[in-house]
Amino acid sequence: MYGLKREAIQEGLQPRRLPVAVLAQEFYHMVRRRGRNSEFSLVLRMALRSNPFILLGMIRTGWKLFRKSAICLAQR
Amino acid sequence: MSAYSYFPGCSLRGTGAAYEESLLALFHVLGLSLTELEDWNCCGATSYMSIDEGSAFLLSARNLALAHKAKCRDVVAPCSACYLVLRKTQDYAVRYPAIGAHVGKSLAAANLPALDGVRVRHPLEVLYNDVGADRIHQLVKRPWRGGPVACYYGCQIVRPYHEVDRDCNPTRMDELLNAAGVPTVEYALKTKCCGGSLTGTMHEIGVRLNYVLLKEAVRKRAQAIVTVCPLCQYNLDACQAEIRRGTGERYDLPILYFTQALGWVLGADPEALGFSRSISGQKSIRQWFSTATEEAKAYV
Amino acid sequence: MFDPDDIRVGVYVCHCGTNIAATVDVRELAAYGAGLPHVAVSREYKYVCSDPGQDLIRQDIRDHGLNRIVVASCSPHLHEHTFRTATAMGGLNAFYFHMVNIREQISWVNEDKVSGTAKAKDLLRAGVRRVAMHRPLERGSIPIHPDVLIVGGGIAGIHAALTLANAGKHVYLVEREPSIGGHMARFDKTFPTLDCAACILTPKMSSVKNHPNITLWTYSDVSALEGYVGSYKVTVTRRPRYIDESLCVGCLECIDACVYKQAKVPDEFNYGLGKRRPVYVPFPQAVPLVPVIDPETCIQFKSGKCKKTCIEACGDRHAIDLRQEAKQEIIEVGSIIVSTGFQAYDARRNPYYGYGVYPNVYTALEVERLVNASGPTAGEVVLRDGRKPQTVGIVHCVGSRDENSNRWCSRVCCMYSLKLAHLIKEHTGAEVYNFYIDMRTPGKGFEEFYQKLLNERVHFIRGRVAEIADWGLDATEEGKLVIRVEDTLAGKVRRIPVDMVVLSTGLEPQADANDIRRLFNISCSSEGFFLERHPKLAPVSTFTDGVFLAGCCQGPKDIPDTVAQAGAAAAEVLALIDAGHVETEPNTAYVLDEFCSGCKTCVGLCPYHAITFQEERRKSEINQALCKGCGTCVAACPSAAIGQHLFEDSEIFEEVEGILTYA
Amino acid sequence: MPEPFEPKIVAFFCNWCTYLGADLAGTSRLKYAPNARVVRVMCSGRVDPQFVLDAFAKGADGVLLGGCHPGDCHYQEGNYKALRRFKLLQQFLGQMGIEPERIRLEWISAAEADRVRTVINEMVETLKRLGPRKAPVETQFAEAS
Repeated sequence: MYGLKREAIQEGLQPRRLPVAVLAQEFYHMVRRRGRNSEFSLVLRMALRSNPFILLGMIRTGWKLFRKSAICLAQR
Repeated sequence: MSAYSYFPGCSLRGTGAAYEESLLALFHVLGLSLTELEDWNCCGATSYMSIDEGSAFLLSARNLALAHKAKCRDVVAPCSACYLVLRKTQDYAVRYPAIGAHVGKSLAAANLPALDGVRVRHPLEVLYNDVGADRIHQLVKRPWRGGPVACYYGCQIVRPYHEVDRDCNPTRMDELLNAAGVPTVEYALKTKCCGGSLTGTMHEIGVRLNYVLLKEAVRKRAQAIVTVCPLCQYNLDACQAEIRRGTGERYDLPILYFTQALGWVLGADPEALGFSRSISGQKSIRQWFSTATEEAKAYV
Repeated sequence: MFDPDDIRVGVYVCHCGTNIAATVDVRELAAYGAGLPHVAVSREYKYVCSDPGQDLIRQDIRDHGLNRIVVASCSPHLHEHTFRTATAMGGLNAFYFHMVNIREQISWVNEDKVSGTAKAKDLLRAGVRRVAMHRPLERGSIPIHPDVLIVGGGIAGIHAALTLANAGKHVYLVEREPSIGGHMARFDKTFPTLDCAACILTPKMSSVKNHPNITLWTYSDVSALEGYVGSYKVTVTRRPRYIDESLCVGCLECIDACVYKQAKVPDEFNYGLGKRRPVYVPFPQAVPLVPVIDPETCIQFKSGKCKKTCIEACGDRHAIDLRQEAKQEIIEVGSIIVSTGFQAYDARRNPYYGYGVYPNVYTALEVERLVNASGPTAGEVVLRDGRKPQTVGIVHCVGSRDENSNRWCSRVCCMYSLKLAHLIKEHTGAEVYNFYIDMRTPGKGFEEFYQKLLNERVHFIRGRVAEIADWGLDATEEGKLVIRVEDTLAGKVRRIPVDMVVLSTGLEPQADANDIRRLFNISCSSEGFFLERHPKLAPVSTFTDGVFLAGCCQGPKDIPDTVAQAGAAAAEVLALIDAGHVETEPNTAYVLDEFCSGCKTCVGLCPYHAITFQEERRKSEINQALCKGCGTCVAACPSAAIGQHLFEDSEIFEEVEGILTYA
Repeated sequence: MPEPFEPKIVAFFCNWCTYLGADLAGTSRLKYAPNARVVRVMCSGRVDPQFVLDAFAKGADGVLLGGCHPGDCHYQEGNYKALRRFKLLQQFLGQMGIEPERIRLEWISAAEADRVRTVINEMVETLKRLGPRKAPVETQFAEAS
């Protein structure tokens, strides 16, 4: 299955801005750069590259999480 | 005292912070030593696998090799995704000689030992096998003051590997919680998918999956859902507000980690269990866990 | 006349069509054979086992003065007998023959012609060296006891018993349950003709009871077996039913008189759907019609404080005997038919189908009882709460064709599912859905039956059911069982809410098949069904002479096939009995007096007590009739004073030498 | 270039289980290494230790014994006798300088065609690793007996 998904992403067969593929790519780059990933910046980058408007919908949840210090802006 | 290497994974340093806190508190109460792997890295998860398979195996293999180097070969990975990815790497390295050779060569180049003898463990299975339901029962310090819970195992710890529990009808979390005096309900959806990262990428589908899970739990009269995975917990927890808005049905269930529930019953410091980090069900949480401190003392 | 020391070997290399010739260079092999010591003739031939092939051997014996024959072809288990006969027809002793297996051991398991031919040369060389050492032998002969034991009184055992009894042979029919009839007695109708199972079975059951040539022992087990083809000694344990069969007249008054006014015990015959009393007959047409008292639930057995109204009711017939004990019967028979049947797959092993969790998930056998007019609901198809189902889902292949449970196709499930679909629709008018992987209807009238069901508007959905659960997503699913399935023809996942689910469970070997197998010294195939001697040519024989198979213990099959197989097994037994005797292999062991030192090492080794020690001569002696020819004593004798015909030390040494000598 | 080492295995298979298992491997068309040469005996209990010593003396690289599973012997208990002899034999071979891996006793039933393949393939692997037998043992045996 991953083989097919990999091929689809490489060949650009998936719809443009499909978040699934964007997420995979952003995840990959983040781990390559830093070894670990941070959920906050991962989601932010994914959204910016696929459909920035969904960020609006996330504000509410994000704020709750931030208040509970379940996410933080910098990597720990 | 049994000693374990601890692989937190990225989630436990983010949305899953409560999992890490409660896990450490619970292991402390049980007298199990958990040593964090030095300089661990991301397991790669499924996303990395979708871009570059070869390096994906190396990412996890590096962590396992670190455990070997640290001479503490039982690697406890609390996040279901981390557990599965690490376990898969270990399996594939043996099953497919090409992957094994690739991994072996790269580890050797980085002056890291091979993966021999490293075991990937999930804390649920550690508690079930190394501690046991009987011992948990003996160690109960506080009564469970909450309602019955639905044990939700998710997909990754039971498939395709069966070391944590059976794939179709896992029961070990139920057994442990029952031994600790926590009532559980028969929950048919215990291994259905929570949507994983779909809540972020294909939002509607992800929320729909969580809706089904919550609806069935409520129908079976569960008053909370207990999970073993940071992503499952996050999805079920964070989706409830949106489901309320979308359907008009009232959902406000606490979504707990099994380590939180057991930690509470076994007498860990409630402050250290991260209850306050939950988004939904805070009312129940306050009722069940916060005011009980004095009563618990009386009970002991 | 030929000089007896002048050994002249004929070598025959078989092509077996292309079976051998494709991966062994038969021409080169035959040429190689011609160059081996003692070989006078070496040929290759298309099919050596054919008539012309055998003629060739006979002709060569005459023309070339051959006195040893080696055939390099298939496994000796297939054609050793054929070629020995050909050798004998040519005027030689049949045991001046040796067979070299270059098909099962080479051409079928090796792809490379060079290495295959090299291996074949080694084996041929070994065979030629071995056969030179062969000596003439005579077969022994054992008389066949004409009585027959049949184990298992389902339709297979019943049919075989009647066939044999009608031919005038005495049959002992042993059945574990209180009544004969097996699974078939539980069915309502049979596919595809829909004739009533009871109407065709019960007359046969009563014939068994009344036949002068059949001794019927129900509620009994075969507990020990000794001996060999022609003369088996069988111990049958008859469990106490606490009612004397010879005195009981089958009035069943004891059952009515039982102090339990209400039947309370789940009834095994109806899979717990009905209730019975502690004293019971499994079903009204039971044969023998003699009740059984179940000591697990009878008050008298549990507390000793019962009014014993049953004994009162029995009155001066005095058939009830609560002190009855298990009884051993020891009989002698010459041949045995094993027809121990199957067990249904335990649907609990697939937890995702919810059997045992949701009360309205049934197994097919349970539904057989529900639709049966003499069943617990008198033929009403109702759910456990008494409701009539409006929609019913039948799930095929539960415990069949599944990597996680049993991999084989159980052969009957498609057809019985269709039958149940028809019967349920007829009884309730419900919408019936069949969920299948493939429809398998290979049989006389089977496909037509399927067409008939399609016309009856039974729904067919192609796809393996993923899950059955009681959680609903909307109002149409509330209170129903939801079957989730990928409809592979429509290409989408469907959720079908139903009131009742029928799991078409597959057939698997009986739980104690392994014990039975050991008892009768037969083999199992990998899935656990008993192994026939040859899948095509000896389908009811086993590797133990005199033991035959019939029915589902050999593999899943429907009633017509079972009856046919039972008839075949009966015919094999008749052939054996009417021949009067059976020839034995001469591979027995014997003592060479001049070397025997009288150490008695061998005496204790023999599992058949064939070796006795002659005190006056201080020598061991082997009874040729008792010796089975395993050769354990031969290997153990410290003075090499024991030989074994056909497997002499010298013959095996020559064979090994032949294998390892590079030519 | 020298030819790669192809070990020769002498296999003693019992008539009722292992030989039939090998037959089934044939009818199932399982492919396995062509290094084993089967000698059929009625029972694994018939295998005289001398057969094994003789095979080694004459140049076999390995010897494989195949019998019915414990409890399944066609002759009730011949395979137990084989097991007893095997243990002693293995020890003895060790003293003769023959690696214990060169001899193997396996219970293979008539249904276990796949086991026949696995065992023979494994054994060929092992023997290839061990290489040809070190000393011509004929002399050793001569001295021993």
